[in-house]
Amino acid sequence: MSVNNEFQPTIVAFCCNWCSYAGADLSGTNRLQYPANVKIIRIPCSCRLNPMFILRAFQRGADGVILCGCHPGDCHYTTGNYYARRRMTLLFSMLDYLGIERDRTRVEWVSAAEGAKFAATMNDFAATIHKLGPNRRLEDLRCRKD
Amino acid sequence: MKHDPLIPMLGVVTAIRTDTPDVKTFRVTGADGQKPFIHIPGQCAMLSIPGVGEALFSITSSPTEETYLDFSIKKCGCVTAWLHQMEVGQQITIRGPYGNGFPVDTELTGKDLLFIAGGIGLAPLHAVINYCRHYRDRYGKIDIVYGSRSKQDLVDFPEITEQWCKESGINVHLTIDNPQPDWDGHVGFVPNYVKELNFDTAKTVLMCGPPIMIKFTLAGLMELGFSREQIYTTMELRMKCALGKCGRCNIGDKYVCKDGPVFRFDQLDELPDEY
Amino acid sequence: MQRVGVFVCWCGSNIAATVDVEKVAEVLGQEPGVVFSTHYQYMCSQSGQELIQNAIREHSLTGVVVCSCSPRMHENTFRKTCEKAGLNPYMVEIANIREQCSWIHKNKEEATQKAVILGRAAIAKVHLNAPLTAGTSPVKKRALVIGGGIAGIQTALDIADAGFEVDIVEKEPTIGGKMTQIDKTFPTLDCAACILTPKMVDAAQNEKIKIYSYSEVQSVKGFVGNFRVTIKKKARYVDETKCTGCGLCTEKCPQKKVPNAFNLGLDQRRAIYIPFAQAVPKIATIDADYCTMLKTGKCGVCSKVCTAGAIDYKQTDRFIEEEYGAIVVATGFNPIKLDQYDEFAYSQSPDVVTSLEFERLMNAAGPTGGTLLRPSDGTHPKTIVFVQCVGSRCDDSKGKSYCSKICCMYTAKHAMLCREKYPDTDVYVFYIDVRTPGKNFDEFYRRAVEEYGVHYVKGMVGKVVPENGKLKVQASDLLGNRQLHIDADMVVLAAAIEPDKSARPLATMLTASMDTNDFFTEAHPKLRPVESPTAGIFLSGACQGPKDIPETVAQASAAAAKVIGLLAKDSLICNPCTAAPDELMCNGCSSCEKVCPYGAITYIDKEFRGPNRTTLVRRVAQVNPAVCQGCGACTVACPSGAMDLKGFSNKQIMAEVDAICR
Amino acid sequence: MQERLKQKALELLENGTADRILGWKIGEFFYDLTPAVFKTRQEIQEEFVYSPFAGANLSKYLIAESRKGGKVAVFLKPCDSYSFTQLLKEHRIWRENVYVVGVQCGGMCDMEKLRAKGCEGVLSVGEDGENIVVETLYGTNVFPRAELLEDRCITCKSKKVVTFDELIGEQGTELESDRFSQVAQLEAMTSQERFAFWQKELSRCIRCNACRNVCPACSCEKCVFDNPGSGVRNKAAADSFEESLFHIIRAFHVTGRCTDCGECSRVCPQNIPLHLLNRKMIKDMNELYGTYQAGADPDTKPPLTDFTLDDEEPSIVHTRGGQ
Amino acid sequence: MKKIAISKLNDLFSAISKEKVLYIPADDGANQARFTPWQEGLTLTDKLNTVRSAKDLFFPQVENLVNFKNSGKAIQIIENRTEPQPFVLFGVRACDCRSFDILDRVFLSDPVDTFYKTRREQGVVITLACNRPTETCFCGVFGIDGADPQGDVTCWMDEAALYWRANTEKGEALTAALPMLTDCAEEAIDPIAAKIRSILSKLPLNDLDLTGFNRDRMMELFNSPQWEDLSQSCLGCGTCTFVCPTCQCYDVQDFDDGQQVRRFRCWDSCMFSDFTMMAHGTNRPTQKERFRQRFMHKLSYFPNNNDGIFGCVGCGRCLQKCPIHMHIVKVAKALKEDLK
Repeated sequence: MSVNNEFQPTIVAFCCNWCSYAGADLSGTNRLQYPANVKIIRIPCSCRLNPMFILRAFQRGADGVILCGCHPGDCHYTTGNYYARRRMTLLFSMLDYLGIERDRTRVEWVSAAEGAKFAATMNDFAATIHKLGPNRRLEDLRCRKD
Repeated sequence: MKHDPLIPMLGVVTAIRTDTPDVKTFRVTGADGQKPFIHIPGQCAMLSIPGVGEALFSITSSPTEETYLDFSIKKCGCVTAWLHQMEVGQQITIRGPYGNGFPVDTELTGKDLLFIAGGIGLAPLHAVINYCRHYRDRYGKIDIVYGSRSKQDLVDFPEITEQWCKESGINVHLTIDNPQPDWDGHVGFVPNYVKELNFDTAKTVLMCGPPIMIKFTLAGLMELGFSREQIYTTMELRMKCALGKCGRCNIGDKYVCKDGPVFRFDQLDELPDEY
Repeated sequence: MQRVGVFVCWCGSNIAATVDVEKVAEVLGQEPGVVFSTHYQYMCSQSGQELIQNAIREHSLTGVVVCSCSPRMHENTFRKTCEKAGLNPYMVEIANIREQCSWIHKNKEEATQKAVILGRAAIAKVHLNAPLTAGTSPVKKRALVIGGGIAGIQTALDIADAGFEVDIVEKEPTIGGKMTQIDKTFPTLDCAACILTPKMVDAAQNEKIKIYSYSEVQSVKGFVGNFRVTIKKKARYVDETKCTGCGLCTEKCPQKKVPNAFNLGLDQRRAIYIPFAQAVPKIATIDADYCTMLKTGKCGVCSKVCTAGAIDYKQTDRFIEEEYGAIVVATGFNPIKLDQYDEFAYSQSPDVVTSLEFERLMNAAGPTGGTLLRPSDGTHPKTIVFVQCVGSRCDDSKGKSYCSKICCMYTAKHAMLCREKYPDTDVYVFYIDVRTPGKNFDEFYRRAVEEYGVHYVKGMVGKVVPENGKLKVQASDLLGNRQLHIDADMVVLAAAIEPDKSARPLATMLTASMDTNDFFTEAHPKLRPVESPTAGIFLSGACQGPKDIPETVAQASAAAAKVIGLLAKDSLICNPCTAAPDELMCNGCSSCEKVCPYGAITYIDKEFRGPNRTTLVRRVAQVNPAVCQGCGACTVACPSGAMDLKGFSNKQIMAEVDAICR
Repeated sequence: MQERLKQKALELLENGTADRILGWKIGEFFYDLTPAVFKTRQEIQEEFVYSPFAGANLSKYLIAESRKGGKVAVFLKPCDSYSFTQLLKEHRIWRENVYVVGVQCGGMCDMEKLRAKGCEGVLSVGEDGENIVVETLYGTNVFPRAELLEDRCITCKSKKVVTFDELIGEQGTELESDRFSQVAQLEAMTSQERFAFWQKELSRCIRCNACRNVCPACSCEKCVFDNPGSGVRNKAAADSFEESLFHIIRAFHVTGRCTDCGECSRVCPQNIPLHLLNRKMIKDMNELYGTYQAGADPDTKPPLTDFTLDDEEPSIVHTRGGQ
Repeated sequence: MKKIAISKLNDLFSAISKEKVLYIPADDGANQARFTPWQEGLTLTDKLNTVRSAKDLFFPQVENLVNFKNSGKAIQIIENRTEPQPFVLFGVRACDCRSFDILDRVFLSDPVDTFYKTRREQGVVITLACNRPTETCFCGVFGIDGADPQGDVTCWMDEAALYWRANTEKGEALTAALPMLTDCAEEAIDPIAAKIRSILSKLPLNDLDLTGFNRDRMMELFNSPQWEDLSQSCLGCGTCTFVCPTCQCYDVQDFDDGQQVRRFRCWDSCMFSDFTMMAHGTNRPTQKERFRQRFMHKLSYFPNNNDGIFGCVGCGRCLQKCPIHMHIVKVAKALKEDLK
């Protein structure tokens, strides 16, 4: 929570090493701003993202989780993001089915060249989460900080 | 608000001694610098690092040490691994003492004692040995057979050689599994060594070590003519509460944490073989 | 739990201006397991690295966290630094507090707070790091060049020169590529064929070079040093070993109505053909789409006239499997299709041509024998309008957003050549900007304007309407601020260039990444411009981005140098961050195997000790660490969590999550 | 039917086809059957039962049974045979050590439904045409059989035995069932309603692990939730989050492997409709990636280990289902 | 003896819950009953018993023991236990009531479990005679009388009235605060009890005979060859344990929420494969040993240490809920064969 007690969401962004993490670097290189609430975790490929990590993030107090990977077809490992796409589609569908807000999770394909897209995506996602408010439906009360 | 036995007190690690490549001895006092509690040799205590876990360890030091408890701990799981990388001054939590301990003030008094230990199995016996040394006149002759894989794996080697070996009325028999250059003592496994030493049967035996050692040493002692009523050992099983409630450490209808960990072999014979 | 050292880099003011590095070092120093924490101006400098090394020794560090720039920048640097101080290089984690913190945030308090959190995540991760040792894999000392244009040829020649075997796969019947279609080259105006054909012959005659013409790459397996490539030799219905290239068949073939692709359909050829006189290899090819024999079984003229008996109607596609240590992509470019540019009447009038078609119309070996004639009526054009940036620098979806780079110069060349050969023609060039950054380029352009009197008009052509044999060109003159109406005889469109269509499926096979325009991505835009991020894949020529010939050749040689550097090694160090199963938990269910893109996972039946002194045999997964590239797809497919990825383990990532959300 | 199965079991034992039989064993009452391995003629004659209460899916036992020496014969109902085939596909069962006798099933009865009708002190049941006659301590009750069927049987997906060495009775066919209607109902709710629904259901979870331990797809050597090394071990439903986590991850792990046998919901002591989670995944996969039935054949790739270039993006979640 | 008209039950509940939290067995909407805090409108279930036993109220599935805060080398112990508020548990059946005796022997023996103890002190148990015992009931085998349960207060119900008898001081105190209870004759309950006893006498499991399950036969029972077959179908789930009113095994775990470490206690089951897992293995490696442990504990170990009182109260929950119906009656009957 920030000083003025305004809701400051915690956002975890999983970025694949080859495209999106580089895209994030590029948005840094280009000094494109996005909220400091977004913290990036580097994974080798979007297909490394275990649904467990997403749930873990929500448990520990994340308000939104976003996965960024190479555009379909551009995966450094050829097919990783295709698997990730199916996994995330089904996972998100299940979370939705359980009544978790759809907007708390997102997948966005960001290439190494798309620094601007990365920043724009993060700005948009952060705004969405901000609007949604704190994650209350999939939180572990023991980890609540306020 | 009553203090629950599951809730530990604070302890501080005041000294750490590296005994062998995988055994360290930790000296623990209460947060106030005093000994956390009084114990009987052979009793145990629950040490814990919050967030890592809680585990039961034999108290290595004799109750006659007035300000601290010692724990010789072998690195084998996640709690012990954490303990091993601690530094002096680290706080831990401690609760105890647990278990029955050795009957040092009843059945053992006046007896000739034979201690047989293998590896880290010396830890619980260490407390008894030093207790007996402190009250030397209460006990008869003391023999100690202690073996380990190598010289480096003998826990507390300096104290053994410099104090125990030099004390009259105490015979220390050390052995290691395989020959090595800087070792001129006995080489061989503990069970065989015990047989070789051919002890007279008028002794009470206190034994602790790996299961395989216990099994063969016991057989050896039987051969020498010892009876199972003469032999004590101490057990280790999965424990969570150490209060006889959580339901883990029972062997038949006995709880190791409450009715044990010290058992005579004739007592164990009446229990299922599930340890 | 490690003994962790934390090193916070100022990066001059890059980090220190927005992140309170001192505070970050102080706060991180309180984290569990951190025994040393400091900050320094430039951690990557010699003295910065020494600082780290000394700390490793003095504090017996078992883990190092560097809070600095992106790991993509200096992770390797710091790994090496630590390795020199006796620490396993994989016990280093980087917290990216520059690109992902100081550079994107303005509020110092906020940025500092974030830097601390990123540092915490790195510390949490490093506690769970395990020392990793890289294995090695052998290098197959043979290279594959995909594409036999000038880029591919140059790369192959350079690699062969260094003594390594190299194969060229070219999808057309001949190597040579686009350059064979070009008449003259800028800015020297020397003949393209004169400089290209000797190189083609060199390639054909070089013992180290093997050319697979009329062939395509079918599949690529393996990894750097050990690629297994299947090459499809398309059926050309001519036995390559027998054909002498005499050309008799190409004269006798009764099927004459085949659009001549080499001349971009401006004239016609036979169903059996040799693309052009200097083709390499000079072997005839039957165009199966048009050959009467192949389509109806009735004809066989070529077979009858062939004295070498080389015609083989029964030929089928053949597949050849070869092993390579390195692969060079040189798939080149194509002008975009202009079907959607109705405003320029490209589809309506044959006199509206692309620059490459114009090139053929000017070429002595072209459909008009080098005389510039209108395709519609064969008359000599008096007024020619050149339109630049057709589909380049475009905002809309039908064009390309990028600059095709070569158009300014070749248009100047075309205009100049027109004026030189036919001084009576009026030549207009409509441009947005004229870009001439190259050696002697601007001089060349100025000569076109000043010496040859080419009318350069800044502005775009709005519309071309064919009317009574003329092309009515409406255009704006931005400098003169007026509308121009020109009755032209010919309009030449400088079509944007795009990567060859074969590039995208090829990239998928190679697991090489591409940008949104289908140009191959380089490993680093500045520092590694001729390598793909995928190890062992190199880029040559316009497949990486628009280039003129000198640039292409330069890059081709650069790629060759990189390949030579790779092939010169006997073995390669593997990435140690590979997947590995915990056999005790593996179910042997094959889920992981199904998602592995590299076929790195196999199964064995293995005996395990069961409870109560029993043994049991279980099917368990095995990962070949030399083949595994560490993507982690298997780790998520594994339901029991038996498969984990070294360096990015489940616990490590979860520790990072925990630290960030704390 | 029971007699035919018994005779078959005896025959297989006697002609040496199998040296033991996996079937259902009689209990204290008519309904508390236990899966058991029968080794002797006497055991089979006295204790073997096949009745509308033989709901337990025997296929999971074969993971261990098929690894023991000798050959085991097993009776598989249609839905059990899907689980069996799926386990074969995952190389968990040693096929050569198993002799499969497929048996038709007319739907299994649910004791809970009987109790819900106020039947306490049930002593015996008898069949009277389509009716079930129940003798209790408090009198006799008669119910139409259909009212006592387990929910999973009401929406039976298939009467086809997919893998067998021998079949008792007719081979059945795949059925048109509206097994996804409940899922669709949930999907049509608002997000808040769905959340309330699942919170109410899952909050009853006591983490007994019955759903997991009975599930043929949950046959991991060691479950991630039991493995201290996995980083997510938990055995207590200490926070409502952990119940959700357990059930989400479990549903995800069996996605594409769950044959919809319904055992999870049958065994749940808290009557949580766990199959609705798995069915949601099956429904999604069918709709997004083409119809796929786990265990229907030994070869087809499960959707999660496959892909097409133009799969839907995860954002499709926004356009499916209710608000 | 007191009584109150059934129609006034709501008033009674309302009065009790003014002072203390009142739990009554109520339907939970999933075709089962559970102890639920009473509030206006909540009615008693028709079900014989709750799925989760009454032990939940004294020994909850999860409870926080203590918190810690680690910082550097220092640890702070934060005792933050909340003392339970006084509560009343209404509608406990005879079997569950006996289970408190069994749990007391574990938790109140030295060293006393203070968490359990304070709950016991704060809780008033009102039992209810079983009007409609079911086929899975076998409490009689353990000498429990479903027609006359114990507890602080015993209640009987017929169509017209609830009869109320305070048995203990706690019960008396509660009774004193409930003026709507009117006096009635002791004999009022006799017809109800007689009716119940006549049904109890007809229960099918009355033939369960546990004679011979004593200390002398422990080794014999332990080494019975039948364990292999009995345990074969056991799934190793914790259903029987978690619905059992006497199972009390627990685990102590730490949860690091990022700020503090919470040490909590939660139910555990000896049926779980990792129950006795240590760094270097487990002494009960297969389901056979774990299965044996559970039933040996109930039928032999516990009575050995507790004056022959079995660790089972015959509530029949495991009979109804075991996924594969391998329950204590089957086990006991099979073992009995060995003892013959």
